[in-house]
Amino acid sequence: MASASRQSQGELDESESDVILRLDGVTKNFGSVTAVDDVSFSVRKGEFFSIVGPSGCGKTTTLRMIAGFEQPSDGRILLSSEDVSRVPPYDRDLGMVFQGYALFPHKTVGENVGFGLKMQGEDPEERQEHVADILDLVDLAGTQDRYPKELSGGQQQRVALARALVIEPSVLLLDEPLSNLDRKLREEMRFELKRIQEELGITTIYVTHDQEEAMSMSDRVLVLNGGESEQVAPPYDIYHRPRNQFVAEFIGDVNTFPGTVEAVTEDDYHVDLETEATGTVEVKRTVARNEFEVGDDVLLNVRPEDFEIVETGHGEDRFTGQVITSTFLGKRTNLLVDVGDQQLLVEASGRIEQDGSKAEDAITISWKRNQCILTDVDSDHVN
Amino acid sequence: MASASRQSQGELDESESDVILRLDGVTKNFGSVTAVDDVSFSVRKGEFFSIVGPSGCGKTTTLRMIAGFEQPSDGRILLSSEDVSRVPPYDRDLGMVFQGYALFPHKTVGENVGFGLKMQGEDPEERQEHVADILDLVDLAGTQDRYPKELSGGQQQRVALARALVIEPSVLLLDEPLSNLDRKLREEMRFELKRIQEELGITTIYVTHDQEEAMSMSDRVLVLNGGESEQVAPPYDIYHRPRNQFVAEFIGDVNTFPGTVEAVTEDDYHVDLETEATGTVEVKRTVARNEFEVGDDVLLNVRPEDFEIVETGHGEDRFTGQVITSTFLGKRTNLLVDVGDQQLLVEASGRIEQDGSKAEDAITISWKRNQCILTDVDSDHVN
Amino acid sequence: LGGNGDDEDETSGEDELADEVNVAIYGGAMGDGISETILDGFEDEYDITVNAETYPDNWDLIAQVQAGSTDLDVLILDDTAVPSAVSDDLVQPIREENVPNLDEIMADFSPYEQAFDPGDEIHYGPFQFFGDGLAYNADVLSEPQSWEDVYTDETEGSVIYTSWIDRVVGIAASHEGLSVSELDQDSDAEMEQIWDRVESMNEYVFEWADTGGILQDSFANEQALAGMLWYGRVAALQDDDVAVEYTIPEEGAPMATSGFSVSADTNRRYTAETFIDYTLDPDTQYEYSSVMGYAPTAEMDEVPELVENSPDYQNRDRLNFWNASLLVENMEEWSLEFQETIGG
Amino acid sequence: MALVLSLLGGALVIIGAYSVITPVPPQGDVSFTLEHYRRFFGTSYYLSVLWDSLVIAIGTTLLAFLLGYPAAYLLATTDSEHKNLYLLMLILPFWINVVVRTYAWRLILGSGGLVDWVLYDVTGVANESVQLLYSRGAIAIGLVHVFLPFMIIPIYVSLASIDRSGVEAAKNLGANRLVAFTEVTWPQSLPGVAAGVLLVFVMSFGAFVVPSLLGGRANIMIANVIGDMFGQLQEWGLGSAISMVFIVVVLTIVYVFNRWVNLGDVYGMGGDSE
Amino acid sequence: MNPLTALLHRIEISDRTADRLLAGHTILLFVFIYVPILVVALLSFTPQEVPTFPMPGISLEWYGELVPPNHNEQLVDALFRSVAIGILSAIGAGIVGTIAAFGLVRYEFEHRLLSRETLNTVFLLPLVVPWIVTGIAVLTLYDMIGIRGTFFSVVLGHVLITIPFVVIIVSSQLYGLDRSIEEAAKNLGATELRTFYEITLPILAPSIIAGMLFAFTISFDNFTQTFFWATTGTETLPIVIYSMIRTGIDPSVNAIGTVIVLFSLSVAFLGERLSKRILE
Ligand SMILES: Nc1ncnc2c1ncn2[C@@H]1O[C@H](COP(=O)(O)OP(=O)(O)OP(=O)(O)O)[C@@H](O)[C@H]1O
Ligand SMILES: Nc1ncnc2c1ncn2[C@@H]1O[C@H](COP(=O)(O)OP(=O)(O)OP(=O)(O)O)[C@@H](O)[C@H]1O
Ligand SMILES: [Mg+2]
Ligand SMILES: [Mg+2]
Repeated sequence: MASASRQSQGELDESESDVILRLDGVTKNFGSVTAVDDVSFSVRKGEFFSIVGPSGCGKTTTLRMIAGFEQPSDGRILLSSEDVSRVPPYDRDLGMVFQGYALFPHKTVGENVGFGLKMQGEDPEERQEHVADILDLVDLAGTQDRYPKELSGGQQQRVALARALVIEPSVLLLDEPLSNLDRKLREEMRFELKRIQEELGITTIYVTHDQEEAMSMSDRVLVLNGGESEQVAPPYDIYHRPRNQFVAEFIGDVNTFPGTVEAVTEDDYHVDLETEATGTVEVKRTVARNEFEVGDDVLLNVRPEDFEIVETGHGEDRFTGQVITSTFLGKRTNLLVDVGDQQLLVEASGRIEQDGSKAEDAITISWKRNQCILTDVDSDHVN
Repeated sequence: MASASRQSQGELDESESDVILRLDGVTKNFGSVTAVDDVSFSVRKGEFFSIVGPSGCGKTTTLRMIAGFEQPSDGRILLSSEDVSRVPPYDRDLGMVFQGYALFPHKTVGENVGFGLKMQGEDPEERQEHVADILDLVDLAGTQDRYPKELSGGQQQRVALARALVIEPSVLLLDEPLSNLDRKLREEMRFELKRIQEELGITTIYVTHDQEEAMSMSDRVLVLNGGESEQVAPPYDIYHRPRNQFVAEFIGDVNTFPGTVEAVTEDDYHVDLETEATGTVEVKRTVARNEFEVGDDVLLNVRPEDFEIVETGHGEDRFTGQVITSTFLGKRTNLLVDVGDQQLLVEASGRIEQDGSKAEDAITISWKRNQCILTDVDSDHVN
Repeated sequence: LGGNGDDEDETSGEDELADEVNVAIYGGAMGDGISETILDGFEDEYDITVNAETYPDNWDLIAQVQAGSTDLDVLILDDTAVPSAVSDDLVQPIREENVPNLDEIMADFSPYEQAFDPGDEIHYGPFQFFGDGLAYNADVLSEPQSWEDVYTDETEGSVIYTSWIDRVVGIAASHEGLSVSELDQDSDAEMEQIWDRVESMNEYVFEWADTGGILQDSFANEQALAGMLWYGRVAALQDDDVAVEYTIPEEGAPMATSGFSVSADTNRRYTAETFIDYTLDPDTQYEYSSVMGYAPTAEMDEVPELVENSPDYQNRDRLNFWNASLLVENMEEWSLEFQETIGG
Repeated sequence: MALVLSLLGGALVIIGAYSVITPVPPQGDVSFTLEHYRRFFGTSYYLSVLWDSLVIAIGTTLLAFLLGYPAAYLLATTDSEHKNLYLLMLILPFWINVVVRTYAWRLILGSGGLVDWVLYDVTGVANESVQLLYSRGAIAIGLVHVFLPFMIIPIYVSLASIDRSGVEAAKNLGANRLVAFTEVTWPQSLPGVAAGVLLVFVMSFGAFVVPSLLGGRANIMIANVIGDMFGQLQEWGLGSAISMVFIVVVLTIVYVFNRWVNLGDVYGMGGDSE
Repeated sequence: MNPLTALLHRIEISDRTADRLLAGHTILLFVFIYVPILVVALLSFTPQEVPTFPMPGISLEWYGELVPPNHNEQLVDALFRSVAIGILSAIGAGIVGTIAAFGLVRYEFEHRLLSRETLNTVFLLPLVVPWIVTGIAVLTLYDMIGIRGTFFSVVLGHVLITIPFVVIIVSSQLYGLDRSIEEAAKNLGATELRTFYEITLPILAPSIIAGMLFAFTISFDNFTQTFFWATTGTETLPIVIYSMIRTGIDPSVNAIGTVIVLFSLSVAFLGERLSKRILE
């Protein structure tokens, strides 16, 4: 059995001085449902922190506890080192962008954005200026007098953002703010959001179920699954050194080969794969996140883009197979390759169709030793 | 001025015998708004045909006219060579999956799926069998007695699909059926949908605003813009040989260089770019969809993935620049590169961070001559 | 307790007039008449503000007073309601010395003489009387002498009476020549006779109305060719050129008086009594009856022309008072019997 | 809020007490009695009035539903910009006092009235004078007129909230307009129908003015009997007992009805109706 | 397919025909609703004291009863009092009913006896209890607590009987209200109370107003209970009108009705015009 090293490289040192938010063993039960289960993490000032996970894993609940709309059943939430369990939502100094925007339908854009300032008692003239400034920032200058329903989805999203930003909150919470937008607009808004966040240096907690979105914007990512924290780490680590099979599968596609650790050298694990096509594979120890011992059952994962189509040839890192389907995606083409006892998803350049490899063709693919993921066989899978 | 060759390679020959649906100069006005403007296309039996375009471009309206929920203001719609303008929706023999599923909330899954059969007067026992079979097909066996709200989004989507499929319609219409699902589920459903479509050999018209989705599934794609048809072609052509700048930009990211046609040889166009970094570029005539003459103003477009990061060096196809931002996306990393008078979006492998190229680094990039897109400068842009 | 000190409010000011007085009256045309003559006159004469509250009928007023809602000082009542108002303590005795005009009332109607105010004390001062006589459409019918005379082929389905149980029993009894003053409590035969009569009347009746408004409307639009309506309303219809006439058949008819009583929980007893005294003043009655046409109860040398022409006034001898205690005792039973008779 | 509720609770307690004591209203010595109930249940007439009232209430509710539903449907599905005005126009006539309105009905339904005039005098469809007054039918017409908005508004609200694409889906699957309605729209409008039916039923069961003006004495309803007991007849004990029985009957019907269509729906709670 | 569905399946109605049928039905319905109103209006011009058809002429006599100096004070006073009571009761019922709706929709009831179903029934009760019963019983209570006959007690009673309408209408909209909008307000620093009147209230306004409209209508037209609750100086229009029944209602009542409906219809039309102006 593998003795997983529990040292979590994404976690911050408790004592670190610039921690602005800390969750400490936070649990939330709704009746018999445990929506969030003993989750702990810290967020640094100015950091862009994402929470990802499949639908129903507790992302929204976590965010709502931070915002103060739900009380944790157990554990503590600290904002600037202060326990906020008794602090009502309106005294927490957090900006929030809701999933459906939650704009006030009966107020104009200007009134929506100015609402927080009005609550702070700012006088109308100053407020107007502030509102104009922030609308400028989100590229919506001059829309003050329109009503939310007169704006497109993307514009509404920016109003929601402006409304949360204008009060200069210590932390900005975003709950899947882009999920209602179309792909093109979503990519634009992602960029915009990141720009504004950096411009203002504002601490941001971002909830999404889009893995790519999380990775493209965040300093660190928390992966939740069924209410439990699976991993907290920077995007690169999450993608290339996932802690377990769940994270590996959730954060991107993988081709999985079951195997057993045959030998452990100073630099490498020797993994004996159960597939016929390949025998023993040497994997760099630095690639694996956990430590394994001889005899451990492991899973070896290769991401589709880590395969390469090569000239015919043989070797332990090569597969020869039949293309079953070829899916053109523009930038790239996905090939489903039958290699005998398994089907592999292989990503090739978008021009491959013109280059030749079509369905029914036989091709040879290889992968690089240090570009694979080794996980414990007992860890969760994405269901 | 360029004389665009209007021969449309994606269009079918009128006489082709296996055309099942034909739109002939179809226009739809809502009051003063022209939602669909003189659109014509034909769909072959068994074909997977997609309609893409930005929000509000008339996709849904087109589909609704085909289904019979709206009457064209002008033009004709022919189903199996028969004008259907006087045929009510319930006699058109079309299956439809609505954007919000439009499941009957008060009926069980079994009743939802069996509804069409009931309308055809099939007796309850046979109906039950049929329903069970189709639920099997969409991987929902045994959910007959549940209510729609007791299913997850993805499952509801499959119920909607099963409901449309079970009546074995001559054509299946799908209006953004996947837009409400999360990325992971969306990809799974895409695959599923394609499998079922192929298994049943059913003619499918698919509306989406997700370009990748359209390309990955379709035999041919129609790009709509502001109610007008921009191009009808197979995915590869749409992506690599777009008819105009709008299609080029809508269907994927491009880096655009304005230029002028300097000379036309048998094989190549010589294009003089206005940027400082590069001078004249030779572009293969086969690459361009339209014909150009000497002196025409053109746009030369390069997709981010068609750049390559190379060792330092010089040449007319090379740029040296500064990485401004680097966005890790897992599979790949997007680099924004400042090359003096322009910023270029360059796609690199996902491992680039480890490989070295980080923000602030100077890099050199190049692109292949035949991997660019040449369009008329006067054509529409994506706004 | 003298009439001085801090008790000097309206309650203790036994013999002092208050600034205002609250009077319950009937609504509609009669209310208007009372208001224009009696109330306005009293206000002018005593400089007291009169607040009038209008009621559809006796029983609504009594129900409201029973339930406790009233700051009324003076209540309007028909004699048939007096016994129950007295026995339920809703009214208090009138101190005769404060209402000298009681003596002006004709003996026929005097509370001293009549059974409707049982006991030694006086609770009620009637200011008008009227019969429940027979109205008929003069275009269709010639003047009936007897109740029987209106039941012709022509009037089938065109007769109207009220559903008030005293009127139902009273008129049916009159048909049979029985006087409501002398109904025999113990005679089943009499009552049987009456209910048979109600049943046969019912064949001509299209409605037993429970409001006077419907009676009046029905005659006005000629749905009703015959039936019950009061003289005062008949006179008003005649003003509108409706061909309706009024008579007291020879068998006689029930009659009633209207008058005022002092509310049991008033704290303006003296003022209330003063008001009642004013209503009984022959001058007041003259004025009122010249507007409404209902006959005054006071003895007077000359009555207004309208009253002079009133069959009620002319045929006073044919009109009979109710044996009020008998009525009160049997009302629920009769009412049930009546409903069953007409409802079957 | 608490004041209002305790007012209602107090009222019920008082009536409940009146129904089992004598004399009523209490004076001097008060003793417990079931006499009032005995009298009510021992008199077939009262029971038959209660039954007839129930029949009239059900008929009225049915009629109001049949008239109101299509109108609610049209208002809910029309794209007219004047929708709100039309809805308001449904309510405004009800600011004329019910007595005055009901009197107007007398002039329409009575012999010599509008209907008679049209059918007998003008068109000659009827060969004798038409008298619609003084019948259960007249009561039902009057009650429908009075309570129609209470049927239409809830149904309108519930129809307006139905996603129209469901109907399109049904048509796409081969249902014609009628079938799409019965299979898709109708079941989803049931909460509104339930609310409307409940309101109209309860209010017409306890109707007072309309039966006395349009039905005539032979067709009085239970509220008129109760009214007589508290008014002319001064039989408060019996009146209270009849009221208690009436309340129990209505609540039982409401309860049974709710078991059938989930009361939560009536309040728009949606949710777990089966 | 069950027989009914099968039958319906065979009935082909074009959308046009169906729309026409519906429109026809609705027009007839409006005729049904407005015919008595028209009769009322016509009769207000009769020269007779006891109106009959055909009318012998036209007169404005009864409108004279409504305008000084010769107006029927009792009638006109009662009209204004009724409007005042109606408005106050509508406001009262609006407030109490909205709070009750909040309780019903928002509060989690754990107690078996205090379930949502029980409370739903409780709020329907004012409709179920015969009006004369509430009239008498509540009056007895008023007498006990010593507020009998006051203007306030009439309004309070009207609030009681009109609450169900507000509760039903408001709770249905409240149920559909997106709570995140309120949370957004709190997140921006608005306290519970502030959130309520800045956000929740304006959004619920249409249904509260609709409920209040019903409440006003019921209050404005209520006789049975008001008869017991009102006393000298607090009589409402229905009470004055009822008291006329005994001897016959004169057409000034029709004149009042006509004025009320014409006035409110024109307010409605104008309101619609205005709101459209503002929106455009
Ligand atoms: N108020 C509640 N009552 C009961 N269960 C709840 C409640 N809110 C959330 N849950 C449950 O808690 C779990 C987590 O819900 P949550 O909304 O946090 O998920 P999520 O990760 O935001 O999902 P999604 O991506 O679908 O938005 C789910 O199983 C959900 O059903
Ligand atoms: N019933 C209607 N009345 C008026 N205008 C309409 C109507 N339906 C659609 N339109 C207009 O027609 C245009 C096309 O609408 P359509 O719904 O077909 O767009 P779409 O391509 O499906 O957009 P989306 O991707 O947002 O669904 C839009 O401008 C829309 O506002
Ligand atoms: Mg969520
Ligand atoms: Mg659409």
